[in-house]
Amino acid sequence: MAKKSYRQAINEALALEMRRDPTVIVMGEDNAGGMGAPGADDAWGGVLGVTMGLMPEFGRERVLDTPISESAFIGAAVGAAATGLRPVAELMFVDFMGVCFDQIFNQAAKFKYMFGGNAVTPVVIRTMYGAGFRAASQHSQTLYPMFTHIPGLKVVVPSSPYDAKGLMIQAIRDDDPVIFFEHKVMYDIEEEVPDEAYTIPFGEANLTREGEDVTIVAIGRMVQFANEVADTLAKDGINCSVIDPRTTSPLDMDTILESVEETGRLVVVDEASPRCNMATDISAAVAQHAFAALKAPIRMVTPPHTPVPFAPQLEDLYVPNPAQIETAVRAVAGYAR
Amino acid sequence: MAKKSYRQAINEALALEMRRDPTVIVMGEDNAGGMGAPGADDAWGGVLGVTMGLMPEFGRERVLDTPISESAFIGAAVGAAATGLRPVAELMFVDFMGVCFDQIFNQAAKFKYMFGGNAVTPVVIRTMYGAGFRAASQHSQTLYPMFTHIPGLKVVVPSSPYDAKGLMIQAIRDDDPVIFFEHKVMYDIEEEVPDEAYTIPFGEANLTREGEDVTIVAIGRMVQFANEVADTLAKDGINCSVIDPRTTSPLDMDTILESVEETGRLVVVDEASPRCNMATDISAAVAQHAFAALKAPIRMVTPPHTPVPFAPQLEDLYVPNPAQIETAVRAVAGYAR
Amino acid sequence: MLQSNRQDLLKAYTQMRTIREFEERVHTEFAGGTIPGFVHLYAGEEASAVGVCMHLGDKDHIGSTHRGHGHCIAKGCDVKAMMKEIYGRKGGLCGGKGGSMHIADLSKGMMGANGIVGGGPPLVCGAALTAKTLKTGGVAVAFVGDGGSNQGTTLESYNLAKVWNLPVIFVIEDNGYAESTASEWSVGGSQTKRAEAFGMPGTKVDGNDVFAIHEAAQEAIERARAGRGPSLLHVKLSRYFGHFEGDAMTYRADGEVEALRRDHDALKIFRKRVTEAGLLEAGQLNEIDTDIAAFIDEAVAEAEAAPPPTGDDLLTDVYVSY
Amino acid sequence: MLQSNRQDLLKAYTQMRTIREFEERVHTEFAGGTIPGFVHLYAGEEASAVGVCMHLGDKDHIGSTHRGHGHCIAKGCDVKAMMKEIYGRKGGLCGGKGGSMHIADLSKGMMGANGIVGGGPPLVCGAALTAKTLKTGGVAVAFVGDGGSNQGTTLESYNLAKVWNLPVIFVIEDNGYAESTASEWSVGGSQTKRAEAFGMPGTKVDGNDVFAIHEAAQEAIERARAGRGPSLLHVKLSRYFGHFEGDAMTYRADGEVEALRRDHDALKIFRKRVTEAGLLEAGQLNEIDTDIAAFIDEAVAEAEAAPPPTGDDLLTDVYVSY
Ligand SMILES: Cc1ncc(C[n+]2csc(CCOP(=O)(O)OP(=O)(O)O)c2C)c(N)n1
Ligand SMILES: Cc1ncc(C[n+]2csc(CCOP(=O)(O)OP(=O)(O)O)c2C)c(N)n1
Ligand SMILES: [Mg+2]
Ligand SMILES: [Mg+2]
Repeated sequence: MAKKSYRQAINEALALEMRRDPTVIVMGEDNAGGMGAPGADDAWGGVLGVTMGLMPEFGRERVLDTPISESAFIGAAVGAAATGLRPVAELMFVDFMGVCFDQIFNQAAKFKYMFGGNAVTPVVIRTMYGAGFRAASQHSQTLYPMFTHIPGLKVVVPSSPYDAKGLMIQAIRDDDPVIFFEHKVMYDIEEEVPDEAYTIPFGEANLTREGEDVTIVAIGRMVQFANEVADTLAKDGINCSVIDPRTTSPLDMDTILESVEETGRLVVVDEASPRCNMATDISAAVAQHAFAALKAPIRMVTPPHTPVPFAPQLEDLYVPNPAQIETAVRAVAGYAR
Repeated sequence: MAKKSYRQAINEALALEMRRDPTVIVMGEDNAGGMGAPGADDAWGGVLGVTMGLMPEFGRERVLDTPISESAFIGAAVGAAATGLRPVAELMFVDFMGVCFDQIFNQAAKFKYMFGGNAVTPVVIRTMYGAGFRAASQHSQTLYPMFTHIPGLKVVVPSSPYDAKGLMIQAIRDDDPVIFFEHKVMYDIEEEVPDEAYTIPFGEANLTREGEDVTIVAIGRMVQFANEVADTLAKDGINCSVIDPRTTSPLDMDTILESVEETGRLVVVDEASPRCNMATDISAAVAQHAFAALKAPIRMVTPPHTPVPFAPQLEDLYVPNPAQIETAVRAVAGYAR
Repeated sequence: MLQSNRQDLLKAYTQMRTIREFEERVHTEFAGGTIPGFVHLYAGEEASAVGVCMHLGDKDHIGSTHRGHGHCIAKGCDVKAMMKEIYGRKGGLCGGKGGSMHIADLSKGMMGANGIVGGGPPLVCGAALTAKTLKTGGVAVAFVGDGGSNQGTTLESYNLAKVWNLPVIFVIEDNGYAESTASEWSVGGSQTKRAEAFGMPGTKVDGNDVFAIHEAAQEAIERARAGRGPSLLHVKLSRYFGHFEGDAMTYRADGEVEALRRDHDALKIFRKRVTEAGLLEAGQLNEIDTDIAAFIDEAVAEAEAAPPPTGDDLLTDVYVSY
Repeated sequence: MLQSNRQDLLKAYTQMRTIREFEERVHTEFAGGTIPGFVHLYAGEEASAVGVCMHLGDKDHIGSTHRGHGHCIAKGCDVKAMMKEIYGRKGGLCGGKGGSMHIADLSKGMMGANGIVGGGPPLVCGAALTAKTLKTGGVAVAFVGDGGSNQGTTLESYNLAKVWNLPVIFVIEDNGYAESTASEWSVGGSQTKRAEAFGMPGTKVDGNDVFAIHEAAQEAIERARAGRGPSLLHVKLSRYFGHFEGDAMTYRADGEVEALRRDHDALKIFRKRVTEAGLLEAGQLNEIDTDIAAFIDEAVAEAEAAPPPTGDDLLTDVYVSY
């Protein structure tokens, strides 16, 4: 098994599914690149190179570059999905949702329900999220809570190359609209990833660390921070379970509740803005369904309620970090009623 | 003091502020109505008549009808606010946010921060929300959690005519972007409302019932249901405090925490879809900050995770109702560890 | 040409009459309080839906607006199931979950009425992309109001359809108003110039003349089927009822609707033309009228008798699997 | 006319040279690793910002794109504070919180670079509405890329500006590419026809000729100031660097940029024209070049020496009050 980056893992998932199923198409701004230009074709492969190489293999009929018209082409992906294709459309940065959200949350998400069940909309929307790239307020947001809020959407937030590949293949084969969040800072992270196709089911959390003292739930890029903290604290005799939900909708609350039943202590780490985010979503569900087991206050580790700042020094303070997670875990571990 | 409807209260707030401050303008689709048409002028006053009568008094220069181009005119309101006006723009139904959200969440909300403090954007966006009107999936949503999620926005959800007037005047005088949620089913509710201008500060909850057994936090239209339930249960000796936060951003957590410190029991009622909503937001904050006081699981009363259905029978099942609230309150009141 | 085929003439009239009867009846029933929600009626605009959809088959798709009943009927949806849907009943086209604003039948290529002005054109580009990619030979039609022609999603779709060379036809149904706002005021420039400015042909058509619409649509659709890309029809027509049921229409001129009904009615014009030219006889048309009136009576009766959805239905149909 | 006034000629050249020097220097420094983030450079497009903004004063507003440095300089923003901003330092135009993509100074009427393609035009309509409502006599200019001309927000703004008769000028800076995609492909129809289709004049201008831009802008701005509504300029020009810093530009033809720099450079064309016509002397221009080079050296040195923002700054400036 070869080491592959998060970027490669996603690319490979796309290529495998395009080979397997002729109805799978890919579209987005510069997803091949060089359209109509005098120089090289496949010049970009997407802004950070994720779709590079697909166009040469599958042709421009199945790897479509688009004008900068997100409503039109994301909507076209939705309409194509409702009529027989399985499009994977790229919303370059999730921050751009504001110019095309209608086609996602009012159209794709609601067709099946509004039409009394008589619709299938297997569209995947790939999108980049997250801070740490010095990309400032309009290119750094972590907006999966908004998509998770919407009934009818599925939301995937892979935290590793292995998961990214398996979840992407599942997303493409899935018959519901899926929003697939890729953390822009993680593209170069590598790990062993099988060459062949495999799927990871939605709604099944991954237990990346096991411990009986504290449950840490972390999402996306925050999983690696949580793992680090768990490893550090294990040396001090504080044993953490780390749960990576992998999909925020559906959400595997069973695994989280089971763990909290054992540990009685919960820390949730979320890179999203703190209000109405996944940290509140999970914490509230635990406070409702596992209250009797709770031995300490729930602690949420999130950024502050501010836009993402540009200056590197500020951005580094903005993103939740292992030290903050460690403080929170120590606080709940040491809490006595 | 005369009885006035929620609709009249908002209309009066707009008129009073327009008289007071010549930089206040109003805009939206058919906000006057009849633009360019052969018949009556001021033909609509907005789709449910809220802005009726403003145009005859203030003229078309200050009450602007718009084409159906939400990005352009909501964005124009934002740009006008940043350059010296105090526009009150109507996004007819909040469900339409998907065609113009960028101008709200990436532009208005972030100017001040991105520009290092050197911006003031006193725009108010009025919008209708909520189910119960048989208006189906795309005209019935309760989307304030999405706006609450965004740093830089203030979010107002008045639950009565009195509050609607005072909060609207505050919204117009406020120097930050404000999203003002009007429940379409509440427009005809009446109560005593003073004729003169008054403001209700943001971030100050209203305690509509006082009781020491259970804290109910309810938002918007749900406040009246919570009050009903509190009154019913008081007869059975279960005494509830009912807290109406009035604004979800800023949120008066102090009042909520104080109450839970006393009661130890919390029910949150939210008409929004259940994931990442205000019920989770408030519940999670309580589980973090008032854990020691909690004597029972927190209970959230929300609609199911589905789009809003059309058929009246289904819609009535969809919206949280007093019976569900009562069940939740009884459950937490009777809970013993 | 529509004139050249008796079967087509009968079909065109039958469909127009069905739409008219359906809408007049929904208007009456709504006033009686038996129909819930926002209902936007298509009466007065029949020739557009029918003139265009007569060229379409099941492999072709249409995307409609909030004013969708006429497009639905013209695209061959089950009229009785439509009525049930508008009443919010079991057996409705969408099981009562969608209602008038979301009435749809993908199996007939009807992608739905849409509660979002401008919601349809991007979706229609998608249906056209499917047709192009899978080489089905299909085309896709986006119906758009004059008000909807100012929505960014619509304008972007013009460009996308052009740039991707999609088999799309945009049909701007300009009934003069968006709610209470006159299109004369709200539409800068002109619809056909807009089409041309994005690189596609734009043609203005009299929306009360089903023959003219049929002909213009034929050209646009043939062009699309031949792989020659999108085009736009600007159809001038009128609505007879309010923006939605309940609208008092004070913004319209006194007698405006009466005059339209008297002098510019698409069904009357059709009738006059075909009978005067000896293509059909008045008796035949009267018979159709009678049959359809009875059929719509039945549809209403069945809708009123149908049970509402139940609690179980609330939670189904959100996902294929979850 | 620009030619008729020596002061204006000197100002035009100084501004173009300042932008060029600024951008060339940011390019170099970025390559050296001292500048963080996404940086989009305006080198090659100077004549557009300068030719337009020379007509504007503090009561006039502009809305920029992600490629905003040139507009900023032309609108009179503090160049040293700009450099600090791009470095993310205290004393930056936005305190280091915005960076290159959000550089702004509302007190100068510069409404911001914008990270959202198409984000600016609606905002600019708003500034024009303020000018109209408060009768300030101001106008507002929206700079838009060729790629941005396909965004629905831009197209809606054309119509809104027309319908509300706003004093807006849309300047389409068509540099041939949106990222790696050719405008030849992505733009259906034509920019000027689009303007006309929405009911406003559209004029195509050579973007390497500051005289031509100045003249065309003057007409559009005078028109707007006179209350005669919006218009559009389609400015054809080129960018010398990649889409953003780090772009290898493989999509461009071999030697494309070299040829542009050699034969179509706005600064060279200006220099040739004014010296040949005896309007200015080469020595004067050389002196300006030298002064500006030194000034930009200073700006870089000061930016590098400026401290970064601190933890306290993270939480400020979210609200006026909360
Ligand atoms: C995005 C959006 N904005 C506004 C509305 C409210 N609305 C519904 S129909 C309508 C008028 C549409 O006018 P037009 O497109 O001319 O269609 P018509 O009603 O005349 O058939 C408006 C403003 C909406 N549903 N969606
Ligand atoms: C809504 C949105 N979509 C996509 C992008 C990513 N993006 C940034 S610049 C750009 C190309 C813009 O091209 P053009 O408008 O021609 O401006 P230029 O870069 O050539 O100056 C793209 C696609 C974005 N920032 N915002
Ligand atoms: Mg209309
Ligand atoms: Mg460009």
